[in-house]
Amino acid sequence: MAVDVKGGGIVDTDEGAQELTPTRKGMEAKELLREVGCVLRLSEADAEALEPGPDDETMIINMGPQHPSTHGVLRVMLELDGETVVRTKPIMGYLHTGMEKTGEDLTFLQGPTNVTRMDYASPLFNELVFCLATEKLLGIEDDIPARATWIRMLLCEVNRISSHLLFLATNGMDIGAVTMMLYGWREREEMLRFLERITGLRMNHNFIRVGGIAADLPPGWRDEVLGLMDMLPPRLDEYDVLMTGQPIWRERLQGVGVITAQEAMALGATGPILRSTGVPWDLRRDAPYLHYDQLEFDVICGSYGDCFDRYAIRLNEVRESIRLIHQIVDMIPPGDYRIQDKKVTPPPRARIDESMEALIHHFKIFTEGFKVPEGEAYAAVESPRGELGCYLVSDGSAKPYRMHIRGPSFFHLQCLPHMMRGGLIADGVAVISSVDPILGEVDR
Amino acid sequence: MKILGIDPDLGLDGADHNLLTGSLEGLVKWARQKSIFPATFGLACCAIEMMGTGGPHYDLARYGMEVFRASPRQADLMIVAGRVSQKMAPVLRQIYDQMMEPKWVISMGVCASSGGMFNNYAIVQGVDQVVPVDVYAPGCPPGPETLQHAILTLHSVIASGELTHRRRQTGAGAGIQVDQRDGQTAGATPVTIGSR
Amino acid sequence: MNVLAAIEVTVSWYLVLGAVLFTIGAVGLLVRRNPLVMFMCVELMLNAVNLTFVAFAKELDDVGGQAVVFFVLVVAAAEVVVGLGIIVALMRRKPGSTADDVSLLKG
Amino acid sequence: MIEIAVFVLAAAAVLGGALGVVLARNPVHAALGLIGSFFGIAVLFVDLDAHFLAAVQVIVYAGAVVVLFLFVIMLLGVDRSEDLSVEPLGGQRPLAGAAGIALLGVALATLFLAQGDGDVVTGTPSVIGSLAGGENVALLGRALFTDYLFAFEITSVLLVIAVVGAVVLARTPRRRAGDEQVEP
Amino acid sequence: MGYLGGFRVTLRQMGQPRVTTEYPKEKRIKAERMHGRHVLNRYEDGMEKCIGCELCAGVCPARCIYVRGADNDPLDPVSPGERYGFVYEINYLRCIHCDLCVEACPTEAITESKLFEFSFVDRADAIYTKAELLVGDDGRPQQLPWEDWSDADDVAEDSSAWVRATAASGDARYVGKVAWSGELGFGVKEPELTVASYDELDDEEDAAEGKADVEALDGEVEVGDDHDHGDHGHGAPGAHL
Amino acid sequence: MTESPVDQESPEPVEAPAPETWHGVLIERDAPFSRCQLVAHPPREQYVGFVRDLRDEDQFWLCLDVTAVDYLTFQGRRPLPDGITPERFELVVSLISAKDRQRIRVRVQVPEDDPVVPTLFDVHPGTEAPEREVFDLMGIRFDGHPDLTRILMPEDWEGHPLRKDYAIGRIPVQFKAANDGR
Amino acid sequence: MTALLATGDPLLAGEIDGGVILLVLLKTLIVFAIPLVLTALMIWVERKVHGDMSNRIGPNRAGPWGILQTLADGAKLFTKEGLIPERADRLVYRLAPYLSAVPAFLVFAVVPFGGDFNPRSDGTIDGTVTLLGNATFLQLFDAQPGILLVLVCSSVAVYGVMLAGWSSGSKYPLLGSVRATAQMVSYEAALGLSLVAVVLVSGSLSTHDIVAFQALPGRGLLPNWNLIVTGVVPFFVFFIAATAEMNRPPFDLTEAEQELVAGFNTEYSAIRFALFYIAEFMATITFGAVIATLFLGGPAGPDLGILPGWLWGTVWFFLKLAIFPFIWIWFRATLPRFRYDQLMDLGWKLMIPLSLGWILLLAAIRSADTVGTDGQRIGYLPAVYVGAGVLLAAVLLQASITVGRRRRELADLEVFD
Repeated sequence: MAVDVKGGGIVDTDEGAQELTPTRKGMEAKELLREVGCVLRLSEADAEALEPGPDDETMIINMGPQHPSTHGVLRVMLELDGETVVRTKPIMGYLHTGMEKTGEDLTFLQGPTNVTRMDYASPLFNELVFCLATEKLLGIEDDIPARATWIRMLLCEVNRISSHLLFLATNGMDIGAVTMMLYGWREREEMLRFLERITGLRMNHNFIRVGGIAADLPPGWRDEVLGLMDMLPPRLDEYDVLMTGQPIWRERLQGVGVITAQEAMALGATGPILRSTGVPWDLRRDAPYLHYDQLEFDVICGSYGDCFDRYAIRLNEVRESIRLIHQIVDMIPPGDYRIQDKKVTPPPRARIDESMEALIHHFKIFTEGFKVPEGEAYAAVESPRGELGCYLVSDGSAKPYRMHIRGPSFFHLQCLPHMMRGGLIADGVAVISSVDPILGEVDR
Repeated sequence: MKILGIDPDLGLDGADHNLLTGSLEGLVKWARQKSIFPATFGLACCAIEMMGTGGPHYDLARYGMEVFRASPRQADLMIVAGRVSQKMAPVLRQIYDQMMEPKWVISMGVCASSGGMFNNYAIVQGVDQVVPVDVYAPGCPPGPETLQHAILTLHSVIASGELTHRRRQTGAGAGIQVDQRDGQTAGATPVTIGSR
Repeated sequence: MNVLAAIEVTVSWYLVLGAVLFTIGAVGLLVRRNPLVMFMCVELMLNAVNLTFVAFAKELDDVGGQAVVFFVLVVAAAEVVVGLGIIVALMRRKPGSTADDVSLLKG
Repeated sequence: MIEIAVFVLAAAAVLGGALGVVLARNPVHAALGLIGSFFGIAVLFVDLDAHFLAAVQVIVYAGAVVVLFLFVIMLLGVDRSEDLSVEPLGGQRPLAGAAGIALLGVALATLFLAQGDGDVVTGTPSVIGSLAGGENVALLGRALFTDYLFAFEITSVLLVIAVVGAVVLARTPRRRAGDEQVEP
Repeated sequence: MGYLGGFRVTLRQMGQPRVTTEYPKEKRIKAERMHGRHVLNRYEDGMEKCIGCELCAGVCPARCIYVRGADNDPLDPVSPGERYGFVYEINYLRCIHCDLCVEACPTEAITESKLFEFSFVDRADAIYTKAELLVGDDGRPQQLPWEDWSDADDVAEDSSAWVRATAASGDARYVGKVAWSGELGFGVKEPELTVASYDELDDEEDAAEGKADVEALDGEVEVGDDHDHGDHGHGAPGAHL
Repeated sequence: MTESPVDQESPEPVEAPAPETWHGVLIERDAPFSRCQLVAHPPREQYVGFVRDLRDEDQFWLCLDVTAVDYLTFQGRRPLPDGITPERFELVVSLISAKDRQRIRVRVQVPEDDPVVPTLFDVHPGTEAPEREVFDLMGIRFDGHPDLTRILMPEDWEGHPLRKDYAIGRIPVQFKAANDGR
Repeated sequence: MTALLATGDPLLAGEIDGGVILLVLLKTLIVFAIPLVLTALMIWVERKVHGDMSNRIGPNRAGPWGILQTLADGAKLFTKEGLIPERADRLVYRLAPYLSAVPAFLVFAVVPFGGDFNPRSDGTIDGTVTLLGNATFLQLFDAQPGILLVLVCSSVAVYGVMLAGWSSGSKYPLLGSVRATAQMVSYEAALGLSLVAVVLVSGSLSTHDIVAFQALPGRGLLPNWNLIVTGVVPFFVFFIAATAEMNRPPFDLTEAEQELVAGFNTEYSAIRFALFYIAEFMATITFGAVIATLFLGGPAGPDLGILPGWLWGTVWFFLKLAIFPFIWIWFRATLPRFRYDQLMDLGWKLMIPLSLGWILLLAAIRSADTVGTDGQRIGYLPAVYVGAGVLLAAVLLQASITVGRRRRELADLEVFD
C-alpha cells in the first residue's frame, strides 16, 4: 500500500506505517519536540523594538508578509546566525478575513460562496466539506444522489490535480527552476478551463451545494476530462526529468526540513506532511467519505519526512488522481444530481410556472434559506493539503450558529520552526514551499 | 499608440506642440507603458490568478511585465491582488510608500476594491482607503482577461496622465473613510460614494 | 608650461612618494585602534616598499626588484589571511574589540 | 607632460587613499581608501614598466586582500563608525605624529643626502637580467623560475601554512544545541 | 546524466507551438457557462422582465444588488406584471459572480453575460444602474466605454441561462426543459445541451426507458405555454457527449 | 476504567441511557444534537488529564482541532447531559484515534466570568496555534500556554470578534440611487 | 609615455597622426557601443527565448517583436525617481553601481572583435586589417598582461555588488552582498586557474597572441582552438566559473528573489538599479566574448568569400560569442538554483582542485616536447609521474571530503538528539 517515492518512480513496498509503532505514552511536549527552542517566542512589537546590540551573534530578520517565497502573506520571523536559521516564528493573520464570522451571517444556501474562498487553491474541497457538514446536520447525508456524489469526486480530484500543479509550480519557483513555474501554470490552466466549463468560474466556484451540485456536467465533459488525463502523464514525466532527476534539485531538497512521524502527529500535521514521514494517513482511505471506498488507489508515502518526500508525494498524488479519475469517469451513474428534498433544493425552474407551491418554495429558499435542525456536526475531507474539517453548530435557523473550518495549513505552519532549524535561508524557503501553505485557509 | 510623440496614423500633424519636448514626453510615456515592473504583491485568490496571467496561456511578458520585482523600490505597479485585512493594511501602505514614483496601483478583484463579499470587521473595505488606486478590476477573482484589460486601461491612464507629480495627494486614498469597528449590521440606506 | 615641460619624472619622485606613503602607514598604525584599520595601514607600508622596489628596478634596469615585489605580494596575501583569521577569532570573542584586546586570545 | 600628469594623478590617488585609510572613521571607507591607494600604485607600476605587477597588484590587493577585509567587516558587523575624537592613550597622537615626521625625515635624508649630485640611486645591475628588451612578463617569469626558484617554492609553503593557520583560527568549536536557547 | 536531461526538456519546448492567446487581438473561446457581468433581459415585445421582487438582492452573499420596485403605470407598463424594478443597481466592486441571483430570479430577468473584460478608472463607474444593465433594443447588452466587447457577435446571445435551464433543482426529469419566455432579439433561447442524465445509461433499453419516463412526465406535468417541446427531444439525447 | 468504547460495534440506541463514563469522564455516543458523534463532556479540571489518557491509552494521537463556540444567544435550548452545567463558552476539541480512526469530540464548558482553560500544549503541542486563535477570536485564555498572544488580529486589536456580542462590522454597500427616496 | 601605451598593436608603433587618432576614437566608440547594443539585445533575446522555452510569446508590444523592450525599460528606469535610503551610506551607495558597470565595459577593450587571422602568403599570422591606410588590430588595446585585465575587471566588479549590499543599510542586501563576495572570490580562483592553462599552451598573456595561436592549423580537421588544445576541462571550469562570477542562474544566489527579495540591489531603484541591471547582462556579453577569444579562437576562422576578407573575423567572432549567452539563457530556464553551501563546495572542492591538477598535468605533458639541458627531449615520463600524483591527490581529496561530510552528519545527529 505504501509507496516508495525515493526512486522517482512508484515502487511497492510493504514498509507501511513503521513510524507509527512507538507509542507516545507519557511523552510530553518537552520530551517529544526535540527542540522546543526552535520556536521564536517573541512578540512582533518586541521584535520591532529590538535593536541589534553589540553582543548579538544572531540577527532577527523578517521574511514577509510581502516576500516572494512566503506564498502570499505569511510572515516568518527568523533568528539567523550568519545564514543559519536558529529560531523561527511564523506570524499569520495578514489575510484574516473574518470568514467564520461572515459565515454566521450567511445562510446555509449562501455558505459555499463564503467557504470556497478559504483555500483558494482547492476551492471545491471547501465547498464539499461545508456541504457535507450541513448535510450531516440536516440528516440527509445518506440521501445524496449517487450522481452528485460521483461528480463531486470527479471535480475534487481535478481540483486536487490543479492544486498540486500549483504546488509544483511554486515549489519550482522557490527552488529557482523558473520554467517549472511556467509549466505548472500551463497545465493548471487547462484544469481551470475544464472546471470553468463545468462551473462557470475558474476559481471559487460555488458549485458544490448542500444536497448535491449546482448543475449537471455539460456535454462533452467525458472526452474533455479524459483528454486532460491523457495530456498530463507525459508532462509529469517531463517534470521528473526537469526536477526529480535533476541532481541539483535533489541536493536542494533531500534531507532538508526533516520532521519525524511523532513530531508531525504531535503538531497536528496531516496530508502530505504526515505522509512524508511514513504514516499512510489519508482520509480517503482511513475514513472514507463520498464513495472513495469503492475506488482503488494507493496512498503515497515517504519515509524520510524531508522536502523531497513532500515534493515527490504531491507529484505522485497527481498520478494517483489521474488513476482515480479514470475510475470515477466510468462510475458516474445517471440520475438526479441534487437531492429531491423540497426543504433544501429549490424547485425545478419549470415547476415554478406550473405550481404555486413550487413558487412559494422558491421564494422561501432564496429569501430566508432552509432551516437546519439544531445540532452540531463535524465533517472532514482529505484536501490536497491534509484534513480539511468543518465544524458547524446550528440553532435551528437558516444560518449557521457557528461555523469553524479546520484548515490543514494552519497546523502545518506550526511545523515550520521544527523543520527550519539548523538549515540555511535557502532551506527555509524550500521548507515553506514544501509545506504548501495557503494563507486564505490559515487566516480564514 | 504614439511613438516619440507622433501618432503613426496622423504623421507629423499629430505631433505634440513642440517636437522636442513633445517627443521626449512621448518617449517617456511610451516607455512607462511598455515597461511596467509589477511588484510581487499577492494576497489571496487573486494572486493565484495574477500568477496564472503570467503563465504561458496569457503571458504578461507580452506587455513587458513578466519582470515581477520582489523589491518595491524597483517596481512600478502594485497589483493589490486579494483582500486586505486590517492587519495587512499598514504593511500595504508601507510597501506603497517604498515604491518610487511614478507608481501605479491596480486594485484587482472585488475584495481589494471594496471588501467584496467580506463586509466585516477584518477586511479593509476598499484598498483605496489606504492607497490611491488607478484602475479597479472587478471579479472574484478577475479572470486573466479582466486583469489584462485592467492593464491596458492602465496603459491609457499612463498615456493620458501627467508626466511628473502625477499624484499630489498621497496621504489618503479615495477619501472614503469608514470607521468599521463599531459598524453594525447593514443599515437600510446605502451611502453614495465619493469618487476618485 | 615651459617649466613643466622641462621637468622630468625621475626616480626620486617615486622614492619620495614611497617614503610619504610609508610614513602615513606608520602613523596610522600607531594612531588607530581598530585592528582591521591597523592592518590596512600595514598594507600601505608594504605598498610603499613595493613602489620603491619597482622604482629601483626600473632605474637600475634590473628585474630583481620586480621579483622581490612579487614575493612581497605573496607574503602580504599570506599575512592578510592569517591576520584576518586572528581578527575574526578576536571579534568573535568580544565584538567591538580593539587592538588592546588581543590578549583575550591567550589560553 | 603626460607623464607628469599621470604621476601627479596617481600620486594623489595613492596619498589621498592612504590618508583616507588613516582618517576615515568607518572601516569600510578606510577600505575604499585602500583600494584607491592600490589603484594609484598600480598605475605607477605601469608607468615603471611593470605591467605584470600592475595587474597582479590589482588582482591580489584589490581583488583579494581588500575584499577579504570588507568581507570580514561585513561578516562580523564591525562596520560601525569609530569615534576618532577620543584618544585612548594620552599623548599617543602627538607622539605618533612626531615619530612619523622623524621617520619621514630619516627616509628623505637617506634619499637626498646619499649623494650630492641629485642621483639618489646607486648600485650595479645584478646578473639576473635587464629589463630592456623582451616582454616584461617573460623576463619576470624567467627570473622567478630560475634564480628565485628556491624563494618561490618557499612562498608556496608559506601560503599553505597561512591557509591552514587561517582555517584553524577561524574554526569555531561546534556548539551543542542543548547549550543554548532553552525555553525562556 | 541527470544534469543534462532537463536541457532536453526545455529545448524541446522551443519547437512546440505557443499556447498564448494574445488577448486584445484574439480571445479564447468562452465557456458556455461562464459568469460575466449581468444583463437585465427584456421580453420579445420589449417589456422588462424584472418585476422588482428583490429576490436577487436578498440572496446575494455580497449584497451588491440594490433593487427598488415600483408599481407599473397601467397605461404605459414597463413590465407585464403589477410591479417593475424601478431602481436596479449592481455594484461590480462587490459582485462575486456566484450566480445565486440568476438562480433566484423567478422571471430570468437577470442573467450573466459572457462579458468580463472590463475595468474601471473611477469607482463610480463600477456601479451599474438599470439603464446600463438593461439590454438594448436589439436585445444585446449595452457596451459601456470601459468594456471590451470585441467578441460580442459570438457571445452576445449566450447568457448564464444554463442554470435556469436546469433550474437549480437537479431533478433529472426536468433537465433540458425550456422554462422561460423569449428574450428581446433572441427569442426563446435553447437550453444548454446538458447531459440529460438518463442518457448516461449504458444499454439502449435503459436509455429508452428513461426517455419514456421523461416523455411520460411531459405528459402529466403541464409546463409553461411557450416552450418548444420538439427542441427538448432533440437537445437532450442527441447531445450525448 | 471501563473497556474502551471505541472497540464496540456501532452503538445501539438505548432507552434512557445510563450516564456512560470513560476515563472517568461523562460521554455521549448517540446524542441527536451531536449527530451520533462520540462526545465527551469533561469538566475543566479533568479535561487535560482526559485528553492525556485518551492519547496514552487509546492512541488518540492526532489532535485535529481546538475551537470554541459562544452560546450566548443559544443558551437555553441546547441539550447537554445531566450533570453538565451549560456555560456561555464551550471549548470543542476534536481528536482522532490512530487505532481505528474513531473520532471523539471533547466539549468543555467555560464560564463567561472566568474564561480560563488549562492548555493542551503539553499533551498535543500542535494545539498551540489553535489555542491562540481561540484566545484571539473568542477571548478564552489558556493557562500554561507558552505564547498566548493574538494570532490573527493585530496585536493592538480590541475585542474578540467571534463572540456573539461583537458586531460583524458591516458597512453599507455603495449605490448610486440609494439616497433618493425610501 | 611609451610605457603607458605598451601594446602590440602596429597602429601605435609608427607615427601617430590624425588618421591614427581617428581610428583609435572609432575603435573606442565601437568598443563602447558593441557591448551596449548587444546587452540591450541580450535582455530582449533572453526574455524571448525564455518565453519560447515555456511556450509563451515573450515581449512583443514594444516595437516590432518587442525588440525595443530594453529601450523601454531603460527609458522608464531613467525617468524614475531615485532614492537613497535613510540608513544608507550615501557616498558608497552612490559609488557602487558605477563600480559594477564600469568594469563590465572595460573588459571589452582587450577583446579582439575582428581581424584577419588567416595566414598571410608568407605563412605568418598577424591578425591586422588595414583601415584608413593604417594596419591595425581590431581591438582597442592589446595590453601586455592582456588577459589579466579580465581578472582585474572581474575582481573590481565584486566591489560594486559588495558595497551596494553593505551601503544599503538593511539586512537582505547585506546578506546578498556577503554571499556575493564569498561566491565571486571563490570562483575567481577557479577562473584564474583555468586561465593559466590557456596561457600555458598559448605562451602569451596577450589576447591577440592567444587568438593568433589558435589560428594556427590544427591537427586533422580539428581547429587549433584552446578548447581542444587544453583538453576541454579548463574550458568547462572557466565557463562554470564565469557563470558564477556574473551571478547567472544557477548561481544567482546574490539576488535570489525567493530568498533575499532582490539581494544586494534590493534598495536600489531607477538609474542606479538600471546600471546593475545593465552590468549584469553586459557580463554575459563580455564573458561570452572572453570565452570565445580564449577557447574558441575568437575572430579566427576561414574566409568563406562573399564578404571582404577582413570582415570574416568579425563575423566569426560574433557567431562564437552568441553561443554562450544562449547557453546561459538555457541554464536559467532549466536549472534550479544552488544552495550557498553547495555552491561553495562545488567551487572549492571540485573546480579549484580540478583546474589545479589539470594545469600540472598539462604542464607536464607540454614539457615532454621540451629539450632539456642535455639536448634530449624530456619525454613523457614526468607527465606520467605527475598524472599519478594528481590522481592520488584526487583520491585523497575525495576521501577527506567524504570523511568530513560523514563526521558533520554525525555531529548534526548528536546535536539534535
